[in-house]
Amino acid sequence: MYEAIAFYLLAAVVAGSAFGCVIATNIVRMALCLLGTLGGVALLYFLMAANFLGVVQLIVYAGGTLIVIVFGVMLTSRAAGVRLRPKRSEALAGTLICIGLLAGLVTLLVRTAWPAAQSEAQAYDVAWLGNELLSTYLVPFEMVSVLLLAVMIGAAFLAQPSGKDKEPEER
Amino acid sequence: MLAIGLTHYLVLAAFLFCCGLYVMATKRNAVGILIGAELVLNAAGINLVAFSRYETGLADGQIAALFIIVLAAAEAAIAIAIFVNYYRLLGTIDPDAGDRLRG
Amino acid sequence: MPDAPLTNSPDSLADVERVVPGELRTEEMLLNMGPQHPSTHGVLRLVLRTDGELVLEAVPHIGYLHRCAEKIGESVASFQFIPITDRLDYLAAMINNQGFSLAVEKLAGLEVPERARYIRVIMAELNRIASHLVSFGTYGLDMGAFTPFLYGFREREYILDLFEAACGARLTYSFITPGGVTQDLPDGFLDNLARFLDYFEPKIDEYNDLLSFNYIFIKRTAGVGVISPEDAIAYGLTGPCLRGSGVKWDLRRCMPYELYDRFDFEIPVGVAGGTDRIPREVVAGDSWSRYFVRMQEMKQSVRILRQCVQQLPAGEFRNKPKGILKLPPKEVYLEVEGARGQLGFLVVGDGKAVPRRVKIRGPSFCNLAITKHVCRQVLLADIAAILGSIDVVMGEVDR
Amino acid sequence: MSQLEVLLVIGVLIPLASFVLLAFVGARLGKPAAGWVAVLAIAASTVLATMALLQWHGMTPDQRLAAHSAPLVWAHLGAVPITFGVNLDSLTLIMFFMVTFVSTCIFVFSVGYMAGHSDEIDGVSKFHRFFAYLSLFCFSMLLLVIADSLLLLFIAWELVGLCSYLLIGYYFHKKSASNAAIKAFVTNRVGDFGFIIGLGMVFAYLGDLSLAGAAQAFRDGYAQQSALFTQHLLGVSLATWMGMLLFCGAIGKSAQFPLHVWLPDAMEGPTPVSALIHAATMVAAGVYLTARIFVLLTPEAQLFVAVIGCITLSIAALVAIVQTDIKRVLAYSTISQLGYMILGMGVGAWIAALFHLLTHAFFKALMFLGSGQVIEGCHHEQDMRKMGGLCRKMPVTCWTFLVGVLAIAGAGIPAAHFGLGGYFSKDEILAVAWHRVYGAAHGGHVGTWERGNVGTEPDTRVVLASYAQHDPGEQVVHPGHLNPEPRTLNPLLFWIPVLIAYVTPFYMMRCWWLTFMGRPRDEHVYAHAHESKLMYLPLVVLAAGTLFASYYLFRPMVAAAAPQPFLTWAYDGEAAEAAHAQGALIDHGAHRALVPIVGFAFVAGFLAAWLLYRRGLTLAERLAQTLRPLHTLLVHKFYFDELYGLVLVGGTMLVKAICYAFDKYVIDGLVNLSARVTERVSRFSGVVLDQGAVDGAVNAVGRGTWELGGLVRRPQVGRVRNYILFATGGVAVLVLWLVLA
Amino acid sequence: MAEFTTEDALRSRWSAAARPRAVRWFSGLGVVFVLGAAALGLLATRLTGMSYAVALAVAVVLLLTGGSCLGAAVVVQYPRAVGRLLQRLGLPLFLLAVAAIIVVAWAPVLLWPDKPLIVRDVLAVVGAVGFVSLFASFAIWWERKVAGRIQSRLGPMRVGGWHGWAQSIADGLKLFQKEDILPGGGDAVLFRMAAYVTFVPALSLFIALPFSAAWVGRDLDVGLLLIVALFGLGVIGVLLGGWASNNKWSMYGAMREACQVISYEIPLGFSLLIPIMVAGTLRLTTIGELQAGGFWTWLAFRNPFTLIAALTFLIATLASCKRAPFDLPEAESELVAGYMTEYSGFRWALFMFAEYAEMFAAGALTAILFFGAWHSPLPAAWGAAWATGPLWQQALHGVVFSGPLWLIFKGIFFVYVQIWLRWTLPRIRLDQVMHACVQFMLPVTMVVLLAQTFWQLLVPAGSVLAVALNLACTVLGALVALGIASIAVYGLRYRRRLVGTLVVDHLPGS
Repeated sequence: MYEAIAFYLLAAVVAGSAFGCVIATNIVRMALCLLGTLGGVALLYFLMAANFLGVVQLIVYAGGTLIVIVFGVMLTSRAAGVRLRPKRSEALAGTLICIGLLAGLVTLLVRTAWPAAQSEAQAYDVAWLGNELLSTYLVPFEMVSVLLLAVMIGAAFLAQPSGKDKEPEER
Repeated sequence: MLAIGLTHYLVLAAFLFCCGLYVMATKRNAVGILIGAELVLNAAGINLVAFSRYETGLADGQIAALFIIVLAAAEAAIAIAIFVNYYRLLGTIDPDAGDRLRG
Repeated sequence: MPDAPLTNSPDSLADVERVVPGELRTEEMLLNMGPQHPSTHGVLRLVLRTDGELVLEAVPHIGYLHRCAEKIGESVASFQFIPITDRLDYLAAMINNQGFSLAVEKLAGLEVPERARYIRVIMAELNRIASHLVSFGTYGLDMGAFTPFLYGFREREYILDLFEAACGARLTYSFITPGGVTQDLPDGFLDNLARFLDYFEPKIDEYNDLLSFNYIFIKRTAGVGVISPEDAIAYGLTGPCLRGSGVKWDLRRCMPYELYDRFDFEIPVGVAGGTDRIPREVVAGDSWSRYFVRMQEMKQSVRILRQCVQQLPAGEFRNKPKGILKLPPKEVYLEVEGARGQLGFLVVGDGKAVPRRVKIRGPSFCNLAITKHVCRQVLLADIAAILGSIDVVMGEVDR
Repeated sequence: MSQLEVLLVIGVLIPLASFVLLAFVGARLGKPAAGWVAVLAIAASTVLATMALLQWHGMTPDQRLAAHSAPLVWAHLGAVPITFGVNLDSLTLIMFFMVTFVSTCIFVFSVGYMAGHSDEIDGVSKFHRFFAYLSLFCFSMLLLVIADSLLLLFIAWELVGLCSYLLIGYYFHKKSASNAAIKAFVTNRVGDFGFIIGLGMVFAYLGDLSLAGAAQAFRDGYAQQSALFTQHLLGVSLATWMGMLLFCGAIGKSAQFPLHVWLPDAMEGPTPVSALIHAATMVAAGVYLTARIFVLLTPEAQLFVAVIGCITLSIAALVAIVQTDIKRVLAYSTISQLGYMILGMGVGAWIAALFHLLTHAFFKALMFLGSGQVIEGCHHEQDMRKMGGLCRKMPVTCWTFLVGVLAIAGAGIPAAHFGLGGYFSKDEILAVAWHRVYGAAHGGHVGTWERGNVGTEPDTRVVLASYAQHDPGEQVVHPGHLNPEPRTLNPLLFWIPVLIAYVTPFYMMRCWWLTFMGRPRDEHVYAHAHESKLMYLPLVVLAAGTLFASYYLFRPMVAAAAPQPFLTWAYDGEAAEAAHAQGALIDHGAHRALVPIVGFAFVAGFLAAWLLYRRGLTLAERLAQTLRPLHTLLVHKFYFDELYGLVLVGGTMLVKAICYAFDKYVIDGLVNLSARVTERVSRFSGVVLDQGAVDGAVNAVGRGTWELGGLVRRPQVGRVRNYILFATGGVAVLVLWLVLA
Repeated sequence: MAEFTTEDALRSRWSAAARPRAVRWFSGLGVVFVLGAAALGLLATRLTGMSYAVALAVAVVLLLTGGSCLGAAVVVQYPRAVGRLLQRLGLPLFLLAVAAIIVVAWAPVLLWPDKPLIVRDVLAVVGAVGFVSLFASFAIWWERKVAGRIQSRLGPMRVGGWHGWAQSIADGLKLFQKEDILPGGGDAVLFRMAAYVTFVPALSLFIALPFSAAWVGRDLDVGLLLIVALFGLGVIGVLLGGWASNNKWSMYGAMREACQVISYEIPLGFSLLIPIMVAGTLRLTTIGELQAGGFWTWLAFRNPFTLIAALTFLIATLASCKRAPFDLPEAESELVAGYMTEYSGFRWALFMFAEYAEMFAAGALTAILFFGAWHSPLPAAWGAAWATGPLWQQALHGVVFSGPLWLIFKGIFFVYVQIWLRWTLPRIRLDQVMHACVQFMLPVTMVVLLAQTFWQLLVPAGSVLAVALNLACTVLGALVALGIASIAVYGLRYRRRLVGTLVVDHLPGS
């Protein structure tokens, strides 16, 4: 029962924040709502006994990615002041389509007979996960690291000021 | 309803997914679209972990979700860098304004 | 947000908003620093054009503390103007009193007894120390070190106690007056003064260890806000700001007034780092040099004071003019070396007790002028460092 | 991997290496050097391809079989392995050779062509970028050719699409070029959407994405009457749907009927790009795909293919008649020829279609390069009405171009079995079509042979599939020929192509004549026309290729690779040849019947064009005046662009309009209604009522027209978010259909 | 000068109109909560079948909330009476409250360890709230005292009697009563939310922070990472708050905070990896128990690299907690008050609470990872007999050998170090902060990480080299500790001489 309570609570938080993202017109508020979603999803991971994943979600997603996003919002904040509302037609079409999609998906999901839940969750130990990561999934792991390197270089390259701009003097 | 199963998570993820899609499709701020993408990725993450928890019992779901998180971070970094440049060039971050294909 | 008032201000920064095509117009921002801001030391207002943390330009706006001191000087008798001078550089009121008194004396041809001259020097140098202590303390505060501030104020408290003993006031003394000083020194003053000097002199070294040679402090101030000697002279800088740039110019030595030619003291100037105890990072004319000149000047003041204590003669403390002091129709301009630079008084008499014209050259006002020149392409935190090292008192800037 | 495979894989990777090199250090290499790097790379690939081809040629069937090796397993999707391997058969090799050879010619041409262009954007030359893109394109195309699984094929497919986008939009500072690039990309996405759904069906129902495995599973599924064949959607079996959806990819890429609109616009790209991508190779990818999925087609799906091809070839040929832009004429002729190929696939002329593909690649590349030469020589004048008489200024171009014209027109000596490539390929397609329409009635010989004598080459796909499941030595037992009764086709499928076979020589001759013959119509253009050596060398090589790449060189190679179809037959396969030899299948009756029907079509076409255009344009213009409605229709390309503007973009806007109308007329209307009722009661006046009603109607009509005009006017470019919305909408529809089905 | 009393501190800041409304709201809410708690306690288990433990937990939370609301109502209504009461009965009441909160929070956790985790969680949250509020009050008071002493002042002396102990309580009450000011043109919702977004993570990390092997809300296998993650989350609140304030200074503060915290998370993470590598786990209790064998087994003294890692960790936590010399986000001489410029009253207090909670968490984490966790310098094995003896022996064991008191002591010690640094050092400039991170911290931590890796690969545990370096580090650490202690003793002994006060005689008033 605790699991149920916790799930519904968290689901409310996650869904509520996601919906907040949908209805928010202010981009910073959207970021705040995203924080709610990310945090809620992290706790859902905890609920699914995926502790490590929950923590990584908090560190990387909420603590890193989100801050990068908020940073981006603020760097472009003068434009953010101008409310860019979607056209009514777009909003309406989007609503209809998304509701349709959701209805379809939910119907499908509910209709499908999933296997009964495993009675006892396997202990997703961090050590076990680490071993898997460095044995079975070593290649993707390494590829991701290479990708991150590329991203680091790429982001630095993209974000560097063009040659014309003056750099602050080195002290 | 009290026994939480796979369906619950999947439905939640579906909702999240649709919200993300809506955000991506309607927000006229590039960062907003990025936020929508994050929602969609989170939905995928929930699905992966839920399947790994309730169906396979293997690490694959979690590992995939882990990679999603990491890749989302990379994606956001690059995207924000692009947006900042975009903003510098065009003075707006309305993605619709970027249909000229030239700097 | 500062954008709105800017357009109305007399020296509008309208051109600041100018956009250079192709440049990043998006990240520049106008920032209003003051008139209420912790590190502007009063009601100075700086308008900063910033690009992120980088300050591209800083324009000082003044006038928030204007009290018509000069106009008052033309409507009251010269004696009555002394309390007004207290309120110019309120951290070194004695020197203000002294400057105005000297000008009036020169105009009226008033003789001053020798004891009074010694007392004047004692008060001026004590007040110089007090003022530099405040400067030292607040500079630490500007750099984020709170503790030196309280140390400085603790020491200043002793000086204020001495002033209180001498004249009954702790800030606005009106002690020095044309013809001498208002009262003779109380009993035991010299003993207390000597004890204070004994106590205080080693403290200066302690403060140097605490703040001046602190690695972070050096990093924050050395090489920041460098003013070349040429610029310093061109902008009319005086006092520690001028000497910090390495120009050996001190009125007490170069154009001695009162009894300063009798004392043995040195004029500290800013030098490039690497020699003696001066840190490597220091450049002559940077914030650290200006700050450190003050620290050294306190030592020299102690030296002068010790000589005063030894030499103080007995005698009259005041040559009181008989009746009302009439100012002859002449014009006198006289400068003294204040705590912040050369404090000048122009007094024009027309045969009455009330001067026809009083004009004051406030050193802070002239020193502040260089802000716009120095605060260019510096970081936001450097603004505090530069402003603190220039050490303005707004009472003197606006008068 | 076997030696052959290694050769091919290296041949694929060299352009990739060239791309990487150019992408990173291309800017430093500078203007001609970067181009020569790319040329070297592709030339190396050509050498490898030639070596491979020769080696393959010298191999016995057993050796050929032994040259296959097991594919690499890339990942497991569930229990299904995703494999990457080389699909080794004659078709692969000949395609590989064709792509590399034609590319080499075009690359060389490009060096000359692009060197003369000022292409600096913001002070940086894009020269190296062009060759980087070209190299990437070659890599993608070659990967596509050797792919042995649908997934790998799809990856290469998308890469090709990307390159096409990049190259069409090469002059992206030109609004029209960037629009064209986006148009091409988006249009292709529409097709690819179907393709990927088809892929999903393959995965879901056949459980194997490798070509061989899928084919095998398809056979097994039919034998066991699996869901694919028993379930129907809209009265059509899932198997047919699957084939049609897969074919959607080909529709997009090969510019077939509903999605052909992008190809003429794609002429905004540099001319070598048009030659390489939009004539010789990329558009051929669609036909190649159809050939590869041929074994997965049901008769119904095949009919669908045939109909699409038939519509395309006729529309394009008709439009080509009135085009004045030399490149557009070539573009429409390309579409038309592609239509022939697709029709060939549809009627079962597998070998003929591919044969036509190969010959077409040569002569179309030749003609595009020729047009590039003309355009370059005339200082970027593309309008044929301003040319004329250029033969004297650029003779090599003129005569090589004529070779291409002859080839496309199908010039040859009927009944003597002599002619250019186009003669044989087109003739054969038409022959099969004739046979499918009338042959059964005449002879009724269809499907009477044994499967034992099918093909000269062991069906490697089947063998490969057996690697996965059986011991290598074990022979797979085929279910046999299960659908021996092909239906008789509608005669239109024969007669329309025949008709168009007359139109083709007409417009090609018109093009050639207007450009090179007659009197110069624009002195300025004529005075400056010139020819450059670096550029006409490739022309000569290609012209030679066109002349020699004929029936006897290419067709056997293609024929050797003919699949063993199963629900459908390749009516011109080796089996057919064998049967033919016995007088069983396509008897000489078909060919004989064709001689009077189309044998002299090219003569007729040429003659008509000569008569019409020999005195310049005056006669043609008078004719156009006479047939004004028809002419207008053709000049506007049957109004396809406008229609799409209306339907696709307007579709979205329509939703908006509906909402707007609802808001405006229903909600507001209710409010207004009450007000108006009050008003009516108070005023009690019929005149006001009349005015209101009439004016309202007029305004409504006006507003409607205005809105509609607004919709049509809007270009279909640029809105990323709208694309997301479209995609989401598509998925939503799919999901809802799944739910409701 | 008139005595400044608690009463003065509590003098109401509510406008005449707002005051009765506040009283009504507070008392109404309080009554509702208390009644709800009672109802739940009495009825819920019977009527709804809710389990006893859950009902208890919820009831406790409701009771505490209701109690605070009622208390607030009383304070607003009767500031004078409350002030007088505090003046007289303050200290005993305060201590009683401390004891009550600890008992309420921890007793169930310790008494029923087999209860469902969610009960433990709820109780741990209650305990964390209690502990954080207590600790923040204490630390603010203590900081002011320490600052005063460093600056040769006395610090707060009046409120509450003995050394102004109730100063921060009075301040808290004052802040609680202050009007909630929203900046014009700011985003009101975000402005309000930001304080919570900062406060909640700082609070919730106490769930995973072990005070001893048993005193821990949830002993997670990823506890260390969770705490670090929650550490990083507060930044978002600061960013949002800075943005929502519609003040350029706030914005600067927020941007600085984000820059700094994100940058220093990297050296922080690298430093963390050292104890993780040594212990081979992320479970904090395991890491803690690894250091039970006397102070020479503390991780900081294992080898030179762990020692350096401990120092870099300390520096990185300074930056993460934005304490001097890294206090740029709120640098008062540059940015007025940085991101907190527009905040006042209760929300400002939340930011302060979060800051002090993070400070303690950082200190406690330093202690757990490097300095023996909840163990005294003596080997715990020596007191093994006490640990299982009767209750008084167990208590003695907790005081002498290992127990939560030791961790709190160490945490407070490291907080003290932070306070000490703050009142002695100037502030670094932003570019220097970044350079320090990239050019010093990052290389050092990376080298240390590599070195530690090779150390663990190459140097066996019992080898001569390992033992010798362990010994050397231990001696070094002990010397430093002794040095600090002796300086403290010396300073205490000769404080008058050191300060060198000068009493000027014969002056009016002296």
